[in-house]
Amino acid sequence: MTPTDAIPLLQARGLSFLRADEPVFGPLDFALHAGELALVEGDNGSGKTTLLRLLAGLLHVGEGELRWRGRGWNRDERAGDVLFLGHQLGLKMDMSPRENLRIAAGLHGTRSGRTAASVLIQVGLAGYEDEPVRRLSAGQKKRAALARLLLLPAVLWLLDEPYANLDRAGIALVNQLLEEHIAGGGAALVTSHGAVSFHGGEPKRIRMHG
Amino acid sequence: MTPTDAIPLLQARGLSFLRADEPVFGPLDFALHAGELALVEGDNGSGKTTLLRLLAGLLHVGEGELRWRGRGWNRDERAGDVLFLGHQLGLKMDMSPRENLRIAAGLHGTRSGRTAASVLIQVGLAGYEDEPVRRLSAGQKKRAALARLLLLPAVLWLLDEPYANLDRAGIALVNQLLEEHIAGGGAALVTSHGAVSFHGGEPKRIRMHG
Amino acid sequence: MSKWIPLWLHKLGSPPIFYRFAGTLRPWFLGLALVAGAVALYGGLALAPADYQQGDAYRIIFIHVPSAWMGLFIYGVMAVASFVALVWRIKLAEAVAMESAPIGAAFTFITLVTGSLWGKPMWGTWWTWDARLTSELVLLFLYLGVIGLYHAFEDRRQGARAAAFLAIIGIINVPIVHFSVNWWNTLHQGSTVRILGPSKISASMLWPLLTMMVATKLYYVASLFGRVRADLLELESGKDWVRRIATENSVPGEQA
Amino acid sequence: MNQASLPRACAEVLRRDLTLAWRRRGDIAMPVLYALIVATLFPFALGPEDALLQRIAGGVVLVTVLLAMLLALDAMFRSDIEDGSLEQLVLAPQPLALMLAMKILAHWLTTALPLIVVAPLLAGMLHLPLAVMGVLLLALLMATPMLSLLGAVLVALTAGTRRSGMLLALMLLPLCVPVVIFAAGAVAAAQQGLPWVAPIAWLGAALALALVLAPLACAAALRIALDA
Amino acid sequence: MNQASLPRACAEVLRRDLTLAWRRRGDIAMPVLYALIVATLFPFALGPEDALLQRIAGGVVLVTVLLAMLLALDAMFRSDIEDGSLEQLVLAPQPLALMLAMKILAHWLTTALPLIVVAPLLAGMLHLPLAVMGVLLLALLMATPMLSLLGAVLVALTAGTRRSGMLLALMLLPLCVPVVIFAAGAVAAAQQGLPWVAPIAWLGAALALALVLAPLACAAALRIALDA
Amino acid sequence: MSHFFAMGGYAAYVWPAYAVFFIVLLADFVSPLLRRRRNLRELRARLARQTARQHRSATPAVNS
Ligand code: HEM
Ligand SMILES: Nc1ncnc2c1ncn2[C@@H]1O[C@H](COP(=O)(O)OP(=O)(O)OP(=O)(O)O)[C@@H](O)[C@H]1O
Ligand SMILES: Nc1ncnc2c1ncn2[C@@H]1O[C@H](COP(=O)(O)OP(=O)(O)OP(=O)(O)O)[C@@H](O)[C@H]1O
Ligand SMILES: [Mg+2]
Ligand SMILES: [Mg+2]
Repeated sequence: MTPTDAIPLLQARGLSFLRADEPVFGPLDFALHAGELALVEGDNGSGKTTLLRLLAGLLHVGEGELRWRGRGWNRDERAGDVLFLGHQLGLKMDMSPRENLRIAAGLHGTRSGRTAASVLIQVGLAGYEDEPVRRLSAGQKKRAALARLLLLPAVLWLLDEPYANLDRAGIALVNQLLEEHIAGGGAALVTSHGAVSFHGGEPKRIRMHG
Repeated sequence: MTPTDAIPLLQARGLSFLRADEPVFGPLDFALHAGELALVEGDNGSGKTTLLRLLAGLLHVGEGELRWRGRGWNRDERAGDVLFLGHQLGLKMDMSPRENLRIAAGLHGTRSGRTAASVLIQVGLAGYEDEPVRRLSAGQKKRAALARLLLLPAVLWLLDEPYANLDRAGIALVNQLLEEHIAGGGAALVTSHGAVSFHGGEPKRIRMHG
Repeated sequence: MSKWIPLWLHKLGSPPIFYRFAGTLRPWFLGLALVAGAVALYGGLALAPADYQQGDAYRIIFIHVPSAWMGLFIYGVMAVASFVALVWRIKLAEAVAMESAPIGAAFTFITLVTGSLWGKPMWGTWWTWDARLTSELVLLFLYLGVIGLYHAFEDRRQGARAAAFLAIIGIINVPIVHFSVNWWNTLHQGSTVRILGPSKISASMLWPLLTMMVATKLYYVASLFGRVRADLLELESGKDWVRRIATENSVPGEQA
Repeated sequence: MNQASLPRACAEVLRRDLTLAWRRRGDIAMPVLYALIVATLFPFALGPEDALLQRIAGGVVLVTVLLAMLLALDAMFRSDIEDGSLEQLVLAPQPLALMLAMKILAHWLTTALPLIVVAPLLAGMLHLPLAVMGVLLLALLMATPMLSLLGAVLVALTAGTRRSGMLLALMLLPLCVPVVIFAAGAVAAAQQGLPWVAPIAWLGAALALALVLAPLACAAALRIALDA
Repeated sequence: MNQASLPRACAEVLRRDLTLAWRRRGDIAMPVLYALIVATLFPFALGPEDALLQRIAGGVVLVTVLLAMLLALDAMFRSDIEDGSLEQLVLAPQPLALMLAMKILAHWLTTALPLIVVAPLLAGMLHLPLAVMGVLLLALLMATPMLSLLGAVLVALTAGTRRSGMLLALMLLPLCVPVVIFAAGAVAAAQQGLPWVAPIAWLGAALALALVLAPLACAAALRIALDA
Repeated sequence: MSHFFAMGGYAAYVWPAYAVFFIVLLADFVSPLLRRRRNLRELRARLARQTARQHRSATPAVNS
């Protein structure tokens, strides 16, 4: 089903990140095609967060090579194609979820047919659209951040523990978002400790240890 | 098995917390005895964190009544009996796990037969004892905070999403800690979204909605 | 807990009752304040003769001095209400304390501005670092600190309690500032030009002054009532009586 | 799919920062109050002698405004770093330097402008002659954007560290010594009735340069600081 | 089970704050450098006239030290609030006022003491007569603990807010006016050859009072500020 | 009358003083009225939002 013959969206060869000249994670080799989901697995401290920040472009490649759509790894090539959701959600606490989405849309553009209002209803924040994010609970904040995934156009999602702090409905929501994204030809790298019950086929796995 | 005839450690009657005069969670009635574990369940934003902060003594009771060992709800009665672990872990980023434990021990005392070193090994931070907490990964930080539970003497544990950010081994660790604590006559209130597989009997459940 | 508080006071402490009580009394206080103010102004600006030394400039006194008194008086009220709020956690006391602060700051500001407008023709300068002037400025800062702290909190009641705490610390500070500033100024020989001693003032100047003083007091009560009413609506927004007011006042066309 | 346009992105960033400042309008007032307070402390510490105060008025107002801006600078990116929205800005498909220029503009509008508005009041309280006031304002209008721009570069450099604003003060003050010298020079010259255009012109030239270079430097510094 | 003893808890808190300060020893140097640089800016802003500088030296040193302390005050509890360790301290079974007194002591040792050490240097740069130096140091030794104590109460009050240090400055000013007046009064009196013991004695009395009351007030303020 | 308004040559000080007095107090008096209106409006909006939330929780809960 996955088009392995096509040029992969993202390809890593012998990738590692060095901190004080020691590799944080061993050399990794993987390729991610459009329409594929990869789970990044590993124990606490195995380097999952580090890998995602590297792929987002926040950290620089230590050793090895990264290619984006078969070409080099530079910012302009990927511009607008990657969305990163880390431990810090990137929400302004003094603004409402709606306003936060509006800013993100101003910077990234929006998917056609999506609006901030519709997307917030979809993530279950109906009634909280105009509440300052500061007043939301941990899980509601997470949902506000997930709304960004729905609204903004991007091919590759990098999600660091998207399930943390969410209740069961929230976890189901993330799975549904991922399935739709993959089905629509997107790709995603997800770190998580919980079991991901993914309907659209078995996800690829990237093991951080060994 | 639970000694329901004895005076409960913690008893709530019609308890609620008011924010801008609106109850955050409905009136709650529950009792917790020594040797009992209670799971606080509810969707995102149902008030679990608020409840735990209230029980820890950080927020004041809005309406209803709380009793501690059958007596009034004041700080001196509970002194040293309650440990709270919230979203913020209370670790100094510039100090090592060992030093952080040392401070906590200075403030609370220690359980007999436990030392910082032994406790850190037990939570799986062997080799990271003297690393500044800043350099630990999300899950390792959580483990450093959990070590406090092992080292300090306390009867009631209040744990807000202790499983978040932990890998499977970490989750098993938390369960083991809870079982030992309960078996030793302690009590615990735990909020969590994940399924808690608890061996020593079915835990009590406190539902936040309805 | 507070059995010794008379029953009627206890009842008044209940927000919906006070809301109605203040609502009916406020127009009366405002009306009286306006009447007294108008009389005082007529007496001060038209009837009273010009001062033999200061000419007509002295007429600023009719607003300057009552404002100065109000600035200090309101601080006292605020501190007392703060104390009550902290000790007994009475919501109404919190509202009174926190809503007094902007009024007190307004009067203090007026004192400063009218004082400097008076100082320019009399002393030849808008501002000097005289003891009384400086302590008035510090008083304004105290007020602003209380207001700032109140608004710095997300939760209004928590902000009110924190700011009430500050107001109480501040009142210890008021006499200290007063005396230390006196002490400060006598070290250097900065002398103040105070031409009008209270004893020298003639009856035709005194009665408008006193009438204006009464007018400002009445105005304070009226303004405070209006502010506390607005505050109670906010603080009690979860309660039924507020919701009833909200839905009663709903404008057609707005979603109610 | 609606492509994001550059003008819209700029407007959105500017609007965001102004909205946030407005939501915390208490904080906008703070530098002003701080300057007022520092200006008040000087007579207390030096004694209320009018001639002495007049002599030092221009310098004290300049230093005071500078210190107030310095304090506010520290917060320029802090909250954005803490909540991760700076990362999001860096990763957005827009020219980072331009986005940062918008942030700097918003910062200047919300901290320096109010200070410039009250500067005459401060100067008046310290008895600065009215004739010099215009020059003081002109000097501030040149000097404060310089400080915002230079400050932004330094704040960006320290973004990755957890240092307090002190480090910033330390790094910025050597840079603003020339600014202070020129600005104070202009005011002093005006106070003595000498020509004061030359120092202001120098300041203007430096400002033009900073306007072009500082956002680029700021963007580069930020990328380095986040990469850890 | 080893019960925690009060002396051990005090020692542990003090030790913790001193260790943290040492780990960031760069930050200890910051107030000092800040004061140095502000003191350096004055000659630039006012012109290098010795008599004028000498006249204002005492006051400028006092104000500078005060501002530097103000900057550092803001950080007294900030990191503890952010990482949740203040909550843990509040919940610990120890008298909170005493624990806070230890934190205040640590803060004074790490910020005020270095400032007092360099004060003679600053004063020397501004040509303060050597004879007055002793009085200046004595005044600082009385005034800085007052500021630490009063500041701690106010910082505790703002603990629940997200405001910058500016609000703190606003709140602190009325409280430190008397302190500045007395301290500056002593220095000025000494400079004019007048007796200077009385203001110092007043400061000492106030300090003794603050030593007892401020930690208690600080604990009460903190409990109010955290309850949200 | 113009004699009255001239205030013995001190008009430039006396009238601004009175103007400040009245403007500041007027602002002080009007601001709570505006605040009250705004609060009631916000409260109505909040009530509307709350009914929206209740709708949401009325739809089948996912949790057991
Ligand atoms: C910015 C300038 C000024 C400020 C801040 C100021 C402040 C005050 C204050 C706080 C009081 C009340 C004192 C008390 O009741 O204990 C007061 C009273 C008074 N002020 Fe001013 N003042 C200023 C300028 C002036 C000027 C220029 C004059 C007249 C030349 C003046 C004349 C008076 C008089 C006559 C009283 C009443 C004195 C009394 O109660 O014994 N003030 N002022
Ligand atoms: N500081 C605050 N101010 C106002 N409202 C708040 C604040 N914190 C939380 N709330 C609101 O109170 C409710 C309960 O929040 P709380 O954090 O207790 O939920 P929770 O059960 O812990 O949720 P989660 O599972 O998402 O962590 C939420 O609806 C939230 O919007
Ligand atoms: N800022 C840092 N400086 C130095 N070392 C760090 C830093 N951040 C993380 N590390 C170390 O790098 C390793 C990988 O950390 P990382 O955060 O990527 O782990 P992770 O797989 O995301 O773990 P978790 O599941 O706990 O979130 C860990 O051993 C950690 O101790
Ligand atoms: Mg991680
Ligand atoms: Mg929670």
